[in-house]
Amino acid sequence: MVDAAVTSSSSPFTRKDVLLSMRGMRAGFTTDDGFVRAVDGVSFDVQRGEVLAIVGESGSGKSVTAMSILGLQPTLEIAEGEILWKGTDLLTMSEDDRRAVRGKEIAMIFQDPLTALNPVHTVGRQIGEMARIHEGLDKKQARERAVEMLDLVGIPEPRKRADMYPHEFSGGMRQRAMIAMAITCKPDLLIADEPTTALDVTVQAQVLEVLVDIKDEIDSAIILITHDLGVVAGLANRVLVMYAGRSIEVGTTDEIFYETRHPYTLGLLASLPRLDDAGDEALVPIVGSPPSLIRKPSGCAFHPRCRFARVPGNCQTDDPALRLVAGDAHMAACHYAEELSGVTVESLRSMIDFEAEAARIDDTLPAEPLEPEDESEYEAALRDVAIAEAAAHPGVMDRGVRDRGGRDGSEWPAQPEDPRDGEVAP
Amino acid sequence: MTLADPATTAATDSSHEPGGPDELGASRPFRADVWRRFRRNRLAMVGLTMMVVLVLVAIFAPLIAPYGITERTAGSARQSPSLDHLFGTDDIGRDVFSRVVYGARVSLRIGILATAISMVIGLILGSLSGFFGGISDTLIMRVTDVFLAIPYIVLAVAIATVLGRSENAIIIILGLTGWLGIARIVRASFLSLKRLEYVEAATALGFSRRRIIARHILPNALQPIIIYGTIAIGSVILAEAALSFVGVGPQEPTPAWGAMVNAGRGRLTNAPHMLFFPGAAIFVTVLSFVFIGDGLRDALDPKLK
Amino acid sequence: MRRQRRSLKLLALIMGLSLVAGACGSDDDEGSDEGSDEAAQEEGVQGGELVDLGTFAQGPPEHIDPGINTTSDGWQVGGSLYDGLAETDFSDPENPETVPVVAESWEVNDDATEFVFTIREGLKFSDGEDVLPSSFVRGWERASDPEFAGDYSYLFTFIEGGAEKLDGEADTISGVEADDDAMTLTVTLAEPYANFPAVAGFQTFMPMPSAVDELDDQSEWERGIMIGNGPFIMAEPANDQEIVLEPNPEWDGTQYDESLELPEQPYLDTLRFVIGSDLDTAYNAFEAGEGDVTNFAPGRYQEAQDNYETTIDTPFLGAYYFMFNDRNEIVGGPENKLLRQAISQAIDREDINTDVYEGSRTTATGITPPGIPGMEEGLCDYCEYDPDAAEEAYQEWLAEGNELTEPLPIQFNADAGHEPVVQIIIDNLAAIGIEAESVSIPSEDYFGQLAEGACVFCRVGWLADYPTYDNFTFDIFGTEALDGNNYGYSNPEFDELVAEAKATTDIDEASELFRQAEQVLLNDDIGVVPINWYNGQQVYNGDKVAHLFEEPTGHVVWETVSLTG
Amino acid sequence: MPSYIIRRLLQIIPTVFVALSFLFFIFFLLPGEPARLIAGGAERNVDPGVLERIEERYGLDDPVLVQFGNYWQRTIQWDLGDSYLTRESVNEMLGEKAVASLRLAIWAIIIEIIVGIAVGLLSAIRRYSIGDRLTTILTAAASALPVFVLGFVLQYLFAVQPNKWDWPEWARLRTSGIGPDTWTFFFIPTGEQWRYLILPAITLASVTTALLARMTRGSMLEVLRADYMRTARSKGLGEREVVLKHGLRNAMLPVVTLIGIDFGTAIGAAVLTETTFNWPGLGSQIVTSVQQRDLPVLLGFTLSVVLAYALVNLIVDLSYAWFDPRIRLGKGDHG
Repeated sequence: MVDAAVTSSSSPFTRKDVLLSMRGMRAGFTTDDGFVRAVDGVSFDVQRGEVLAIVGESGSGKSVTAMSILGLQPTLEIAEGEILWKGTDLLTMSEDDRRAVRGKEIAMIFQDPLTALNPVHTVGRQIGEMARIHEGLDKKQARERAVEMLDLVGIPEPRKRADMYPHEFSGGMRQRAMIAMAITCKPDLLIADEPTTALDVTVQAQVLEVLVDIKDEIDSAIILITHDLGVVAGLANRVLVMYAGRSIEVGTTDEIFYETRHPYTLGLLASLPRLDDAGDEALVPIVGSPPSLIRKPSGCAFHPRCRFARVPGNCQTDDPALRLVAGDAHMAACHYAEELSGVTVESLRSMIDFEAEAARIDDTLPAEPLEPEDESEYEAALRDVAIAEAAAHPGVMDRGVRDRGGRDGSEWPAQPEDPRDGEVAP
Repeated sequence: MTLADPATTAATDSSHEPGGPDELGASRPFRADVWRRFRRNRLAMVGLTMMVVLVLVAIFAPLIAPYGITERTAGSARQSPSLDHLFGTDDIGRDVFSRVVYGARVSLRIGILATAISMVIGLILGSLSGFFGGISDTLIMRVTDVFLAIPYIVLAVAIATVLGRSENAIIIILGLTGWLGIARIVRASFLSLKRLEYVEAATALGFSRRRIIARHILPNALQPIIIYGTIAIGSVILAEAALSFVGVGPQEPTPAWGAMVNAGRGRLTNAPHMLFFPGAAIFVTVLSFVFIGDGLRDALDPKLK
Repeated sequence: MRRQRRSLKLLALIMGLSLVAGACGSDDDEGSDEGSDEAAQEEGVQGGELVDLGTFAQGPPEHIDPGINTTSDGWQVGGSLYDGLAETDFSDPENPETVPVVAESWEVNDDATEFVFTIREGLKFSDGEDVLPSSFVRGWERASDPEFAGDYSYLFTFIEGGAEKLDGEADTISGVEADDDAMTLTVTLAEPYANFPAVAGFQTFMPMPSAVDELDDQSEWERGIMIGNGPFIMAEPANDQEIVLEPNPEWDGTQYDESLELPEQPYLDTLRFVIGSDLDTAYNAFEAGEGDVTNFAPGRYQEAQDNYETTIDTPFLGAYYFMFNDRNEIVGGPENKLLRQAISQAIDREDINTDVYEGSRTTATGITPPGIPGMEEGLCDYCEYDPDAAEEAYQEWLAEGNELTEPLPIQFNADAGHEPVVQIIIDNLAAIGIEAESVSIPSEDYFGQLAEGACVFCRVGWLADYPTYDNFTFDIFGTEALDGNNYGYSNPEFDELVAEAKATTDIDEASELFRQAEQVLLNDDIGVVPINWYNGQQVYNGDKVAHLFEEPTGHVVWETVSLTG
Repeated sequence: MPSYIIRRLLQIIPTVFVALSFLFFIFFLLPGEPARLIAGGAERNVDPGVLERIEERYGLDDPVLVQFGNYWQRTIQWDLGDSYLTRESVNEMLGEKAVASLRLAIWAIIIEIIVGIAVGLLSAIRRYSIGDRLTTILTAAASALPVFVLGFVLQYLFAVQPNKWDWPEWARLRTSGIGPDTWTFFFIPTGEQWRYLILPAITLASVTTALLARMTRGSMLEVLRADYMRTARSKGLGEREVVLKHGLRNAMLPVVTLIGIDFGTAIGAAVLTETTFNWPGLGSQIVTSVQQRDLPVLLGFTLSVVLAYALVNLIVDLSYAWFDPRIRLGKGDHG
């Protein structure tokens, strides 16, 4: 494949002060059905102080990409590629060296703070542990540090809170605690995996704000993994869009939002509800479901769902390479990227016959594959309800039914207290 | 948020099995999926094979056993294994191999029926307790407390004194003393499942409680129960040995494995085959159930992979 | 007398009732000549400790106080702590004899109703108190106190006024009189009984020191250090782990009749009875060197013999048999004699002995075992395995218009090791066309149910309390047999012969009458199917124990036991 | 917390009451007359006069309800009566035997916890390794081998054989008995004592150890995949610390519950073990007493077992709360 070539040494990404550089990463999992190519030739750089957003649907490989940096998925098999951290390949490092990087230089903020925090230890202890591991603080000092960190992320009464357990925190507070934990050692890079997804809409903004403030405070780079372009807009400098394990469009935030060069990105944008919209403007869903990563469609992996695909044509036969399409660093992997110049979300919307679309949705939706293992009949029904809702308000569809156990693909059952599943808010 | 018409929702075809587990692969029927995963587990398949062999042995015992269970040769007591008597002979010259073969019938019957009784009692009481809570919960839990607190061997001896000693009595004894753990597990599953949204939603939609229990909670609680059950069968077969030890086991000439082990326990040094072969039969049975139970758990719960 | 006990202990015995039995005493006698060859002649040294694992291998004794004890294991201790008026001398096992011990002699009147015992002078209890005729009265009144009385208290009904005492109608037994000055004890019997001295030597009739009078509750006696007049004293109160005995300094074996050949003091310094809970564990403990003597389960006979040359298989005064209920419609009455004959002849007693008991028992040819004076072997006409004759008899019985509509129930007490025997009998009967089934009844209820008439064809075992022929006839088959021990057998002819024999003082004449009675039972009525006679099952550590002798009652004469250097 | 404990202790009362009353009435349903047993007449017939006297002495001729009332009246004053069989005071018997049982149980629990958890943990961490497979097979074997058979085998291997091989005295374990009964700090065997303790303790622990290992393994397997374990790894903790500091306590939650539920199994094992090794505890006595209808002993011993059960469950619940801060004591029932 050709992606790897794009981020060769001549790539515009390999400029000054690169912290992390992922090169030609191919990795996946062996399953009963075959090898899942979760990351299929991804390359990118992260520079000191920047915020890189990796965007995609669930199953696009964005989380796996992030996880591979810290090596947190023992079952992940890395086929090829390298991950240079300050010039050293993390993948060939000794386990001890790599452990020294974890937490101290690269820290992680997980999606669901309720399950990501250990329920049997106090929040203070879990935060302090970071300092104890990497800075050798004693118990008391560690606690002081934890209190300090909690204060920093804006948790009131940090001294009291430090002695409480995660379940005694509200969702937003938990995520703040999670952030506090991640920044304890002032890491150079923060990887935030869907940091706000599990939170109520009202809290999301607050948490993002904390994240931005912190970034300024400790001057670290951030890799923000999200499916939510709304989050990206306010936070990221640059955006990497992933689909089916590939990076399909890369550029600055403005480039991605306003000079979109890939139909998929355009689709994502069109399905995004806008708070400033009058409300009568219909949202446009991306129909169909993400492709199997075991048996990818031929040609462009996106072509079965693409409104602009030429079928039959090279979309079906040739896999488009990621290539420079505009400016000095705006790249996209579409044979017809140039033709998209000028197509905006608004114009896209006006193109669509919604009634025909609705009929099409009815046909395609039952294939929705995201249900959990032992889903009961009734839950299936509830899911159908959610899907119906989503069809009426497509903007939330991705979220409403997205990875309900989606960490590694299929974990289930969810914790009973897990709030994510039910959020089918309009 | 508008929910779909409850009637329609409820009418969703119950035969519709949810699709495959992963968002990556194609969907396929749930049962087939479990079976596929089960089949890939080597130990589970070993267990299943052993189980099938045991069941076949039980069914075809008369064809396999060279002698009858009471058939004896005078003057040939406690002979070591030979071609005539593969597992040797017992205290009065009966063929141990034949008795072990016929014993598969008795011991499997005891194991399965007693576990079934425990299951029924445990399921009913556990679900009542877990779902309704309140007084019925307190009451049922107090009762299980009482029964857990009274050493089961004491109960067993007492029941045996009333019922006499027969295979059926053993089944009843073990069934009546074995439901406590199941009731607690069911109750615990119910407590956690009850809080899941779909159950809450079903409640909100006004479904009858019986329906919710039967169609929504029980199927989900089944998994731990099935696993517990497979392990319970093994321990029931073993408990039969303990009952024999305290003198309330099945009586002669019933070729129950536990009773045979008990009869052979004083023969460790002079006729170890009397102890070894029925003991090995219990071991193989317990092991097969354990393997199957483990395999089932893994297959039903793929996140453990 | 007494049915064998103890088998009901938790784990019961694996096989058969091994040693166990109601016992009668005889302690100091010594088997210096005959006895078992293994018991060797060598005199051991004075001193040392002997650990016994067998006596209480299956659980602690219910009692060790001879006044209420009923079991042979308890008597191993009780008999070492107390000496009675008389004892049975087993030095000639064929012809045991009742000999005086604490009594110097006794006299009996002509109709065997009054006995005058003269007590030896100078004997003392371990606390220094003199043993006087009144000590016996004290012991007897105590053992017959209705508030305290144990199972064997019925023996006092042999004495005039004993029944009234037991019923609470009298405060004392009128038929007993002590004269401490003359050192005589005069006993008047309720009925003539020539063998009374054998009974008077039994454990229930031990003397007691005045210390017992100080107790509010007599059952406390055995929980403290019992004061006795026997060769041993208790080193400490009995506990649930062990009972430890030491020589009684006040005892002197040479004061007794010389024919008893007792030592001046017991050889052992310490006699330790370990209390166990399982016979196989006890045998393991023995093999592990944790003790010096033990009993073993019948199925280990061969193994023990192979590994040790020191097994003891003293023939016991006991029989293992099955009974027919004469009143039962299926098997009882003269009309079913052929069926009973068929059953008896169909049973392969030799096979039972070899397969189940590894040849450790003696195949019975009658009901009364060797060792009972007057007994003769081979009295039974139908006790030999003869399947052809059995089948013939069965066919004849059928031809008379009888039939078995249901399988013949073979009843036995559960978990005492009888299952294999019953299985063999079922197999034997099947061979001649009789269908039978095993019916096990919990030990706790078994004999009670039999006594209430439930017996059809039921297993019984009997061990003599004292070696008399009447103990094997009157007490278990007589119409008046105590507590309904006959389980339905009753024949006036038998009763008359036994009564006549009991009142006969000439031993040969009496024996002949007893044998006639036994033949009525065995051959005329076929009321009982003897299977075998018990033998002892003990093994000791030959490297350590120099001399150990087990009496036919299962009692070991501990004061004659000695160790090698 | 203290109020919770008090409330839980009060809850024991109805359990004790129902359990003992239940056994009391069961006893009267059983065939066979107690008086006959008291007379030692289990295997023979007893003179009716003797039976009458005994019935009167023990109040067995009173109506059942009167006996029931009397029983509770005495029990409330902690007067458990005398054994029908040996006429010994049940209070005294209980004192001695409960202590012996407790000592054995303590060691069995120590073995169980150390071995069971360690094996379960290793097995989970090295899943599908040879060690894991071996553990699966061994734990199945341990739960397939009757306790009494294991006991005999151990006796044979570690006591009988060493004697035959003439091993030095100290290297031979003992088959039976409690031995010198010398202990330091109540439960630490002193002097020769360990040679008596070790085999029964292992035997008693065998069944529950196997169960615990299996439970720990299953529970740990789930915990290993928990999000917070990944978080812990992301902090740069070593695998060992991740497992021990973050995994173990979480994995213990379901295991602790099991300990409470499996109390009955443990008592069953204790009955067989104590009998096999002649350990003078409650276990063997309690079955003998039900077989022999020795009501005072049966009820007295059951009372102590029920109390022990309640206590164990209280401890389980308290430790459960310690293991899992999400559990708030005093709210709702422990179940």
